[in-house]
Amino acid sequence: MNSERLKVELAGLSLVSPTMLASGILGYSAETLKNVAENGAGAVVTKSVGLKPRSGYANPTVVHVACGLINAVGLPNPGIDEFTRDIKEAKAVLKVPLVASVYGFSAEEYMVVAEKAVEAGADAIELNVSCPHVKETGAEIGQNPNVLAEVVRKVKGAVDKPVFVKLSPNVADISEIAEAAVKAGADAITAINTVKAMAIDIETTRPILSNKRGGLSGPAIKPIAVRCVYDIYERVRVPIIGCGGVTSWQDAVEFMLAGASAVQIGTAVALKGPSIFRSVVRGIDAYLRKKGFRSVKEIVGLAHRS
Amino acid sequence: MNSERLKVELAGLSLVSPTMLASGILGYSAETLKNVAENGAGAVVTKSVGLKPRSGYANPTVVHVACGLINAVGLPNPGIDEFTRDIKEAKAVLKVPLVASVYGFSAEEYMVVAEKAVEAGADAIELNVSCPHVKETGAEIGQNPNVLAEVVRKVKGAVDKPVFVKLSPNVADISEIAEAAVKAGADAITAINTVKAMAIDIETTRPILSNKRGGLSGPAIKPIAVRCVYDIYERVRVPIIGCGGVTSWQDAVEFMLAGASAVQIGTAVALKGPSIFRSVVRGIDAYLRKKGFRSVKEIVGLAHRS
Amino acid sequence: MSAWLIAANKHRATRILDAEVISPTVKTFTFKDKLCAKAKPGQFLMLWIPGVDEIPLSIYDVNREKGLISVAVKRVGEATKALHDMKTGDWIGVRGPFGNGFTFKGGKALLVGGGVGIAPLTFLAKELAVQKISRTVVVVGAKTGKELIFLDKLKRLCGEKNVLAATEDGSYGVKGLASTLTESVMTKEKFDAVYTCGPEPMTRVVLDCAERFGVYAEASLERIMRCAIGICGSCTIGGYRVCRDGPIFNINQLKSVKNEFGVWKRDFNGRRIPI
Amino acid sequence: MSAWLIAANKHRATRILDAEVISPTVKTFTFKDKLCAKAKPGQFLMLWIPGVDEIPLSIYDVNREKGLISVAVKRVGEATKALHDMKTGDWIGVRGPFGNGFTFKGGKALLVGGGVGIAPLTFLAKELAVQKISRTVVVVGAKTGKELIFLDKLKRLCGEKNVLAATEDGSYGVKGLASTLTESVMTKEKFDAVYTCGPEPMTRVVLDCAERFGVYAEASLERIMRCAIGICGSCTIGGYRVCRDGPIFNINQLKSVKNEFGVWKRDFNGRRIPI
Ligand SMILES: Cc1cc2nc3c(=O)[nH]c(=O)nc-3n(C[C@H](O)[C@H](O)[C@H](O)COP(=O)(O)OP(=O)(O)OC[C@H]3O[C@@H](n4cnc5c(N)ncnc54)[C@H](O)[C@@H]3O)c2cc1C
Ligand SMILES: Cc1cc2nc3c(=O)[nH]c(=O)nc-3n(C[C@H](O)[C@H](O)[C@H](O)COP(=O)(O)OP(=O)(O)OC[C@H]3O[C@@H](n4cnc5c(N)ncnc54)[C@H](O)[C@@H]3O)c2cc1C
Ligand SMILES: Cc1cc2nc3c(=O)[nH]c(=O)nc-3n(C[C@H](O)[C@H](O)[C@H](O)COP(=O)(O)O)c2cc1C
Ligand SMILES: Cc1cc2nc3c(=O)[nH]c(=O)nc-3n(C[C@H](O)[C@H](O)[C@H](O)COP(=O)(O)O)c2cc1C
Ligand code: FES
Ligand code: FES
Repeated sequence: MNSERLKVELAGLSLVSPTMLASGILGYSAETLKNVAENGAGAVVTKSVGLKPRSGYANPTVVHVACGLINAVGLPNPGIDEFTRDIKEAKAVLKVPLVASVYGFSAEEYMVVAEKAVEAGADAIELNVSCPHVKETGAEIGQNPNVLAEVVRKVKGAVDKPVFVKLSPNVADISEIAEAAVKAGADAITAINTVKAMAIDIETTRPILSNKRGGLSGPAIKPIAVRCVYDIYERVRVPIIGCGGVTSWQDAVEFMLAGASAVQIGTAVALKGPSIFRSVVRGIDAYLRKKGFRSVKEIVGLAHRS
Repeated sequence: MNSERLKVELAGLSLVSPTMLASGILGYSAETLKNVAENGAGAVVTKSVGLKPRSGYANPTVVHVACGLINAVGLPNPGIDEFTRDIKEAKAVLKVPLVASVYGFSAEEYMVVAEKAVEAGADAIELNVSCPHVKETGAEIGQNPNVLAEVVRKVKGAVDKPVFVKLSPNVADISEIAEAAVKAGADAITAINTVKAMAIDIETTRPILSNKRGGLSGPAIKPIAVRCVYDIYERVRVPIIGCGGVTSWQDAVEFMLAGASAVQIGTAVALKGPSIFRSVVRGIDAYLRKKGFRSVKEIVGLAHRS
Repeated sequence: MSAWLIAANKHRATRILDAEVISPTVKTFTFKDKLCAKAKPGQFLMLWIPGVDEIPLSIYDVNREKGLISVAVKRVGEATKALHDMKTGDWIGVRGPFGNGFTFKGGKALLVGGGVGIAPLTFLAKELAVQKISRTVVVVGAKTGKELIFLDKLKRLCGEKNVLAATEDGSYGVKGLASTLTESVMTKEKFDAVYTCGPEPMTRVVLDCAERFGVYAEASLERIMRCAIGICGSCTIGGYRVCRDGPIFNINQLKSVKNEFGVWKRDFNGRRIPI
Repeated sequence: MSAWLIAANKHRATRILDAEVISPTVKTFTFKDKLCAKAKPGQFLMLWIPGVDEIPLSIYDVNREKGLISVAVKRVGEATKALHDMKTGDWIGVRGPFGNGFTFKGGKALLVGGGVGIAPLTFLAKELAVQKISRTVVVVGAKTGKELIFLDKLKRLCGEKNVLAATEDGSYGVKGLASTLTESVMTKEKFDAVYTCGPEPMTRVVLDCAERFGVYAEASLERIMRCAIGICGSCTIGGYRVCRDGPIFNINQLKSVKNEFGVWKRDFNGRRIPI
């Protein structure tokens, strides 16, 4: 699949297709990232990495529910100093842009980690300000426009690569937060991270996740994510990367019509393996051809025009 | 099904079972409410009613998605003056408490409608401060603790029946809102209303709902709703009524373990008809018996103790 | 979770394959939809006219092999006008089939249709013809001859002389109401079942008549449809949901709601309005 | 949406029906689980010890008719200790089976198990016995005789003389490593397939050995498991996900990751640690 129609420019990155691997999905090692890219992903995002190593939470960290997964993995990562090795290895084998997902417990930390990631070769930074299950990073930052703006400004001041800001749906008005991020310099918005959720086992009467609460992903959240993208598109002028429940090419097209310039795929990789990218990319291409669009860019935001 | 184990006292109401019909589901006419009650519901909630008649939105008002429905019905209702007739007729045939769901465009309106509903015979009031698709009522009120407190205080001052406050999940911290409602006098919290969402048709590239955005209900939102109940239970001491995606007795038990004293059922009525109440009530009863609980009250909030 | 599936309720986009003018106010539209093509006579679908409305329409004909389905639509307001203006190739949305459909009884059947209400009965007549029922008589009514539809098709299906028409202006068939004609037909001959669809005052008279003659009868009702899957409550009559428990109701069910049937219904805002 | 279903991944609560002490450090636990009872040898499950942890365990035995399943668990840390302390009647959670399982080849099979790694091989031996494979030889290794497990069962399944043991202290069988014993077995006899599970240094030696003898071989690997469904990435080796593409890998796959296999793996935080 190497069609002109599918190419997109995303905040300065050139993507062969409007699909990306979502953060936290297989995102540690060069080989798995390469595997995903070879299946057609236009870019890959690493697991979120912080300043220091973190082991994450005890298992269970993932629980299966009606139409998705709830996870509270707890941001396990080797810390940026160790992770630069993985970034370098990945860069050596990848033919598509590598986006490093970064989290921190302060604006300063976000900045340092982002700097090191870019030094190691990351083509862009995605700020995870939306992890619903780790205190004092993620959502705590992504729910507060002022704190968020400070983080974005610091990172933008330190790196010369595009900075994406990944937002949480666990807010009253996501477009307000998106606007704050863009005003502070964000080059693109990724929407959405998981939705705060939990599952309780009725036999043992216990929450199943060791962290009790986690984040819901998968088909269950797709209609929420599409709405978030649609809302954000009305408010900001930077590209939006849709994420949440993409499981088919139809889902990807729906996100793009809502205003996404590209989509990220996470949970669906569990279902279909990395080849999900191949089928989504092919499906989008066939759709464009059938509908007579010359470029995937033409369908971005089309649902707003009707 | 008339088991001692299943009885609950809910903010002064006596329920034969910890199940209720959710607002907006079949909630216009006496006969359908009666039908639901005869299937085992411990109480029924009417369609939300306001001061003046409203026709709601044009169709499509309901769209089916992966694990649920998105609706933007737009609060059609005949207005409280006409609706008192339906309340009276329902009271005449119902053997279970009748809860009138009330919305308004100001604290004053909420108060007037609640007063009239109670005069007509409603046993309790549920304040819909969480409708995600009608501007200036619903969520706009439920997302702001100060505005909400004012509404609750006004209504509490005017009626001598229990007042439930039905909250929206479309906020950063639902337990904060719940606390504001309780401080203002709420006798119980209903959680949750639908989650803001949308669906776009890829052939016509249009949002399907005439209102574009709507509220997601059904199994998709259950893990979100359970988490909301769990969060609220940690914060307030009034009973919580769980709502969102209850489709089986297992779901009902899960909500109760999270802290709900009762559950409301909405979307699942589409699947199984009013007899869903029978199967849920039976299932809860069998669970209690098997586990050796003498009363359903014993399982409320049990997940917090483990 | 797999329990969560009303497959028929999923929205499907499809294109109009054929649009035909049937009368000055009625057009038929044909399109592909596998699920609806499995429908029984009396069931309905929700048809989305993008950007305009979504309306309930009875299924008028199906081609089960090809997965095709047709509806007959009378222009009465904004949505039906917009639909009438649509052409072959235009996209519409469909969900359904919904509701219960007519019940097949053996023996002799009488079909009474008023206006575009003859549409689902035409589908019924087609199925009855296949079922080699002993005899099907059809009474059709309209204001004027031009508005009598599907006469030829009905005659083909039921035999020329078994299709009787009544027009209010007498321009075709007997002059008068379909319900009056029905009464005289029933006086002359004993039927095993009566099926009716049309304006509610008419169906009410037909049902009353069937009751007097002690004949089993079913009527198709119309109420405001939103969800079509039995939860929004806008379509109720008594304790019934027309979308789910109906739209076809039998004589006993209708007797139990006699204070509403033909008397009042709820408007878009839920207010009661006289019929 | 119906596409969204990895049925095996749904959490099921079940009760311990039987717990047996097998050795000073190993216990078996038996419980009911329909899905896991359909597992193939080499597949694993995720076992939730409520309030403690959820850990991957190979399936050691199944009773397909009764829907029962057993695991053999070595006490090594907090979770396995907590599990060892659980009794019949206690609730645990299960999801699975996960992974691919061993590939059946015809002819003669050599099974090499180190420590509790013999568990999935015992399940394999049982299935091979049913498949009437011409000959199955088992090499088991442990530090000391007391830690050799399932010997009797293996002898019943494969024949007394086909079960060979090696202990590091020489307290049972040959003194030395299972891998050394394997080498001498393979020198004497030609096998069609070698299956191994145990400490990675051991399995690596066995695989190298198989390669030298030109014999098809498979090894079961262990990496940190979280999701078990192939998305979290904690279990990768090279481009493979051990939970999904493994845990059983064949000799060619392992050659392609020879810089990692037996060399390093990722810790809970994703750091590389030597094996
Ligand atoms: C089960 C059922 C089957 C039907 N089958 C047919 C059919 O085969 N052919 C046909 O021409 N008509 C049929 N109708 C009627 C058709 O739905 C209405 O004529 C159409 O909705 C009118 O829409 P409008 O915007 O053109 O008119 P409007 O001016 O909006 O409305 C005119 C009248 O149509 C009715 N109506 C409008 N919207 C709805 C709705 N969502 N649900 C129910 N009634 C509505 C109301 O009584 C309204 O007063 C059926 C109705 C029902 C309930
Ligand atoms: C596919 C597979 C099959 C296995 N089958 C068996 C079996 O049949 N019998 C048996 O006794 N053991 C088996 N294990 C190993 C078993 O999972 C660990 O012994 C157990 O998790 C240790 O947990 P702990 O808390 O007791 O020890 P800890 O002190 O927490 O850990 C000891 C070591 O166990 C391993 N471990 C801990 N948690 C995990 C995890 N979530 N995923 C992978 N490894 C982990 C790590 O290497 C760790 O260093 C298997 C492992 C895998 C990956
Ligand atoms: C197991 C798992 C781990 C995740 N880890 C991260 C992470 O480290 N950083 C991050 O920004 N998002 C993380 N996410 C969120 C996803 O990137 C994505 O936003 C979310 O899952 C919604 O997309 P999906 O429905 O396609 O999975 C994780 C999701 C899952 C399921
Ligand atoms: C068609 C429909 C109409 C609804 N109307 C109302 C309403 O009028 N007032 C209200 O408070 N909630 C309304 N709701 C929300 C439900 O009461 C309930 O909170 C929500 O659907 C989640 O529960 P469920 O998943 O069991 O449906 C409506 C939901 C649906 C699906
Ligand atoms: S149309 Fe909603 S209940 Fe019938
Ligand atoms: S355990 Fe998550 S990818 Fe294998």
